[in-house]
Amino acid sequence: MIWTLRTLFIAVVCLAFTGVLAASIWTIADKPSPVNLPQLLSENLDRSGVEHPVTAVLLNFRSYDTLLEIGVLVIAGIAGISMAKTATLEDPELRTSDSLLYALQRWFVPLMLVLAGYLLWAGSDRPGGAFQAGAVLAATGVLMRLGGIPMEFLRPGRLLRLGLALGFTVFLLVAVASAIGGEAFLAYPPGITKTLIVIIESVLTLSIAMVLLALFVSAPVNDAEDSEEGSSS
Amino acid sequence: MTLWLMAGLLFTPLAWAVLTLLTDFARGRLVTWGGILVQVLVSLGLWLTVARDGGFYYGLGGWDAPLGIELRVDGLAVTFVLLTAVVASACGWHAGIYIDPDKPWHRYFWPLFWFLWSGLNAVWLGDDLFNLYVGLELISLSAVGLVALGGKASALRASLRYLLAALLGSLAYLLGVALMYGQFGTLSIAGIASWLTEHPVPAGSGLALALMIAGLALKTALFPLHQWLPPAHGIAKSPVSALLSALVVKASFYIAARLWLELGEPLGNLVSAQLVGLLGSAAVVWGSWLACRQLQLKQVVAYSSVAQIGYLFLLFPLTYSVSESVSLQAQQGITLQVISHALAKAAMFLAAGNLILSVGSSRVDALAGVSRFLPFSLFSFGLAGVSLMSLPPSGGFAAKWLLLQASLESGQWWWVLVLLVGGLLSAAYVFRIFRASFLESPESDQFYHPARSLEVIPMILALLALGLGLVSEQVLSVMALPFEVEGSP
Amino acid sequence: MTLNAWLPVFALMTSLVAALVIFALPEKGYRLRTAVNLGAALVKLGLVVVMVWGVFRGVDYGVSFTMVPGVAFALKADALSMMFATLSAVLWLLTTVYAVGYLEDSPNRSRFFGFFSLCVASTMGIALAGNLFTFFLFYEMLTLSTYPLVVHRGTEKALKAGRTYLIYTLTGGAVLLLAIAWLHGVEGDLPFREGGHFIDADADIHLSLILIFILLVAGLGVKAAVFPLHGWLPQAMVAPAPVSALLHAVAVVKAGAFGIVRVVYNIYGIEASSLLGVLEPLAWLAAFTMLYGSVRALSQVALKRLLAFSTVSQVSYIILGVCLFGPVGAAGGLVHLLHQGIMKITLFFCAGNYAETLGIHRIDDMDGAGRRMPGTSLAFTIGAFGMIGVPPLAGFITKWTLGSGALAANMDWVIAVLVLSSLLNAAYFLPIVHRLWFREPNGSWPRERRWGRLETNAWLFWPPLLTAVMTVVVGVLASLPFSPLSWAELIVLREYSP
Amino acid sequence: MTAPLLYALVGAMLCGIGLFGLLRLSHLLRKLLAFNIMGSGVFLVMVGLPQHQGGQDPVPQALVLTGIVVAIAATALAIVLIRRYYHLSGMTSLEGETTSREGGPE
Amino acid sequence: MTEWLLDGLLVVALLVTAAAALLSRDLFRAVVVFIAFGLLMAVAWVRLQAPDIALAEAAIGAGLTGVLLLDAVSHLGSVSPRAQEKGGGGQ
Repeated sequence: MIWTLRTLFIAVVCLAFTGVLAASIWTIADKPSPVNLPQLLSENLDRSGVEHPVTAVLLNFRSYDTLLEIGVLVIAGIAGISMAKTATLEDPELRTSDSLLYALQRWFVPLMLVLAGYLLWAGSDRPGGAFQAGAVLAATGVLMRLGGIPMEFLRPGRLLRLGLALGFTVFLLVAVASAIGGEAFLAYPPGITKTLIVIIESVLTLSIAMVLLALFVSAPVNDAEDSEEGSSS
Repeated sequence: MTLWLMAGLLFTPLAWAVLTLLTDFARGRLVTWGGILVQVLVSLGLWLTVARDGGFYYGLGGWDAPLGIELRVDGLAVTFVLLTAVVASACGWHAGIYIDPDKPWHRYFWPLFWFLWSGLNAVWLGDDLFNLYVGLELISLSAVGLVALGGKASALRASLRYLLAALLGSLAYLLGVALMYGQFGTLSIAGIASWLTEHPVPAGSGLALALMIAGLALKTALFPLHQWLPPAHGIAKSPVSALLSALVVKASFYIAARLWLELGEPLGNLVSAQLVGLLGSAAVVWGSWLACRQLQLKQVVAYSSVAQIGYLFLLFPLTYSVSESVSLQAQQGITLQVISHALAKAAMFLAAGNLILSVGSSRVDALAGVSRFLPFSLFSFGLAGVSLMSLPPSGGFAAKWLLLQASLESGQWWWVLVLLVGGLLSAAYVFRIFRASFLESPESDQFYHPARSLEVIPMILALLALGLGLVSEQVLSVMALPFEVEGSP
Repeated sequence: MTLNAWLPVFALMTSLVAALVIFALPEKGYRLRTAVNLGAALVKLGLVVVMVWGVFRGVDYGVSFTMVPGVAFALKADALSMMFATLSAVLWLLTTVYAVGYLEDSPNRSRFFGFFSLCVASTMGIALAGNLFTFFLFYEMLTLSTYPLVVHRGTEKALKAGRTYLIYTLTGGAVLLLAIAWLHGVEGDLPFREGGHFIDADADIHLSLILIFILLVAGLGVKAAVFPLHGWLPQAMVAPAPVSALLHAVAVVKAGAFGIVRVVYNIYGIEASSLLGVLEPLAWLAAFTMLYGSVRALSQVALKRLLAFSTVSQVSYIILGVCLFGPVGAAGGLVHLLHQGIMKITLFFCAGNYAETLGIHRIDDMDGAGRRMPGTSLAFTIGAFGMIGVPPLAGFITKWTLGSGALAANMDWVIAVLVLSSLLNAAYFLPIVHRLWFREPNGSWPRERRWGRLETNAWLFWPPLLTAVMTVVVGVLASLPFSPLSWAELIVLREYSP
Repeated sequence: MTAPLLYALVGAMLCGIGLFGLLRLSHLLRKLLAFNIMGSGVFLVMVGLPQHQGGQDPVPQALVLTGIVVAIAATALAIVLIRRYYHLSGMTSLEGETTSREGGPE
Repeated sequence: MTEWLLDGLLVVALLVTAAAALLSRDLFRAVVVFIAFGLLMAVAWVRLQAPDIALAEAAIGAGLTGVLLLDAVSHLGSVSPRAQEKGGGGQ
């Protein structure tokens, strides 16, 4: 009896919450917002060195958000590796000798790599960018992993950790380089903004793919255990 | 010069996070101590420049609000940056010695430590709603990572409970940000505040602020939403729980306080302000009551955090529709309370860690006779306790004095009762620990003496917490500085 | 900052620095620790004497800096503070000598002496406080530094006594903080000023002033062991003898009484408080405590608990003196601050000697102790007679001045209370003196120890004799310029005509 | 009643459903699903509301992109912790046998 | 007119898949329905003229989150070694 009562109570609470939220959205939607940000954005778009507005916002106007967000991603990667069991990648149970998957792989992997490259390049003037390209690259890695192709660089070691932090480091170095040059942190020198952004995007793609793939590969958990503080270790 | 300091402040923790990721724990420790030195110097330099010529806005990437992200570097923010530098360096120093270097997964301790520090700096200085969200996420995930690092099942359970609470809180905050952006079109707090001063308050905007403050209250473990804090802070390793209790919990409160101070007047109402104050008082009483009943030493200190957080939320009723002087007094009181609690709580957790290390068990009644064997750590535990009980001459006392004045002047005398009863209750659980350790028990004599420097760190923090009471005038003088440039919309 | 401004700070710092040094000393550093202790005590005594001489000549010592926005941390040496400072400096020196002998072989003495000098630092701070805020600061530090001393032995009983002590003092502290905050809210930061502030207080805040006064007296009354709030004092007797001697007979208890004196004289002002009509009930409360303390002392079996209840009643003499409107009565109350300190510390020293040398704790196994320990028993007798008020000892001077003050303020019932209380004192002290000298020792002493030639350890022998001699000297030479009585009259003179 | 406002309202409903799932379900993976659904709801509100008045607004779109990446980072961390918690204690929900009663011994 | 129909259908589909993902009894089915929800969300983003988010949602939201969840479900399905030692535990 208590069980259903509790569910009912939670349901009522959530319903009320949704109702209030919808009502508030409804009232907010009536009045126009005072600051017209998109119009302000289009004026400054040409100074951002990139044509596509979303990439401009992501990598130039609000680049600090992206920097911290990549940091968040690296933290998830670190946590994943720290609990990883895979000493070696030669896990037999992952190796599939299924010929259909093998054939599929031979077709799909190059296609997905091209798609990732396109997405990365298109980022500057059409929808696309580092995150989407990174995700597609990671998907390719997952496919290859399922196919049993050993990927040496995913073994928890210095190389993997370097790979995880590569994108983040390059972004950070570019950010601080301009600060040393006297402008604000994360400001791009006027002339070469576009090239810098492309470099950052490509390195970011690699790192994002590496992090997402490491999370998938390191999934099986190790038995390591640290004695709780104070208990007689 | 300030540009260099700002760049250094933002760059160093992230750079050191990457550097320590590439090395193991032992070498990482050396790298970290170098980084700590740089970070403390930069924070001090920034504090001095702001003390000299007032706060300023710092547009990141050269763009100003509302398009780009602006950092608001005023007296309050810089004081908290300096506080973080002090407490984090103490915890880092203590962790370097306390944590066993040859366990393989401890190699990931330092990167998480530095990411946590950069997240804290991002939150203290942030003035952009979404940027604060990303900063909060950075802090929460690294804190959960630190709690779960190498822990047993109970540590995992605590970190999961912490993660779920933190994520729910962040989502509620993000929903509030979405509504705010939908309504005001800008993400800069200063922009929204200046717009609200000229225009009538639009309907339907109260919910956004309420959602944000509710989300942040969940992340600060205010009374009804506090279940996740004691297991997480109690089970983590001592330097980690010191960091969590002293700084991480304050970050989300800092954002809620800043939101309330800027947008509370137009968007908030009296009932919600008094309700939050009431929840804070309930937290003080409930946290202290539970702290007296815990059997584990670190659980007592963790529940004491729940209680002390209750005081912080007295800021809401004391700054809503009150005179300018009362509001300033309340703000100063809460700032002192945050600083003295951060220092005292960090000292207490580190000292508790030393006591547990030497007694060999984390139970309170196992502390018998430790006053004879390890007086130094117990003395720093006591000094920190003095500040927690807000007895003179500690910083806690100065904070309580200002809050007493503010509540008397604003006629809300019931907060006076909360403050006084809270002080007595905190005395109850601090002296409970003393009672246990002063008890002479003949049979317990096999103690293990922790390293000398492990004991010095909590003493330094406790003395800072005590000394804060004497220099609170200078510390607070930085806060009330005029603003150099008017906040852009 | 002239030297004058820094003298009070130096006086305060001597024992603070001594405390920190002693904490750092290893347990075995016996000789060094005693040297630091005695050195600090002598330095402090020297500083206090210089300041007494300066205050007598009218120099004002004072330093203040804003600690919390809106409130200043102020130290000020005036006549009243010098009286309490001299008392605590002199008696601290003697008690240190006594404690070194008393704690011959007990464990963790570094911790004991560290907190011991912290206590004296806070007592000195209370004496030199320039405003209520600083007074409260040291008042709470006194609580914190006395707790470890009360629970020093670490036994279950000591910890229980410590708990009661804390409950009383911390609650009192909270009430006092409320009163000070409220007063600060109403009137702003009030330094201690001769003649007080509220002579011309307008009518509408009269009610809040009376309420604040009640809260202040309640907060301070806990430490002054006034009737309903005295429960902690008898239980705190479980502490080692030097602790109960210096702290519970002199420092802690006097801090409360001194606080009430400060509030009545330097915050409210004597005229304003009598105008507000708060002095009358306070006098009744003090009188009742005097009688209650003596009656409870009658039925006590343990020697130290008897002395504790006698302290409860004696402190109320001071409060009664303060409530007598008129210079003579006030002088009587103030001088008792010193007299009671000297007499009570003698009695506690002797009690400690009996316990340490012969293992006596109960009154009825004190028979014939006079023959075994003549020196200590002589000191005990002088102290007891002083308490009863036998001329020419110190106690008599106080009671005589109080009586004449009561006559001047035509509060005749006070004389009756004084006489009755003296009779009660005689009722519980004389049987003890009788047992000491005129009874045969029944069998062997519970736990006898020998220290060669002297009846007890040299460190333990001389202090009580010294204080006994002081009791006599103070009583006989009461009219000399620097005697406690004339100093009290100097204070009252400055008080009544600021 | 333009399309973006409709999606904003759907977002609000998704938040309600997500909240219900988060509070009601005890299995940790299901809580994670509920968290992701609620996240999508919030993102819908974030983009739908501003685009109701003006046309396409790239700023909230960039924010949502960042939000999605943060969401997957949090989800990945949660999954790693859940697997390790299951691996160590064999339990898949926090209400396991050692429920930490309020104040009771751990 | 047809646009309204498409949006309406999409909205209903979104709500149904969300509810189904949470309330279905079997965990594996819940994750599969959740992946479908992710794809529908991608379509919703296209309707909101946000192609970047549509791509990201499809690749990251449905793709990688789905893969991680599926892997976790298969892992949680098998009885964990720790549970075997205790003799109890597991699904």
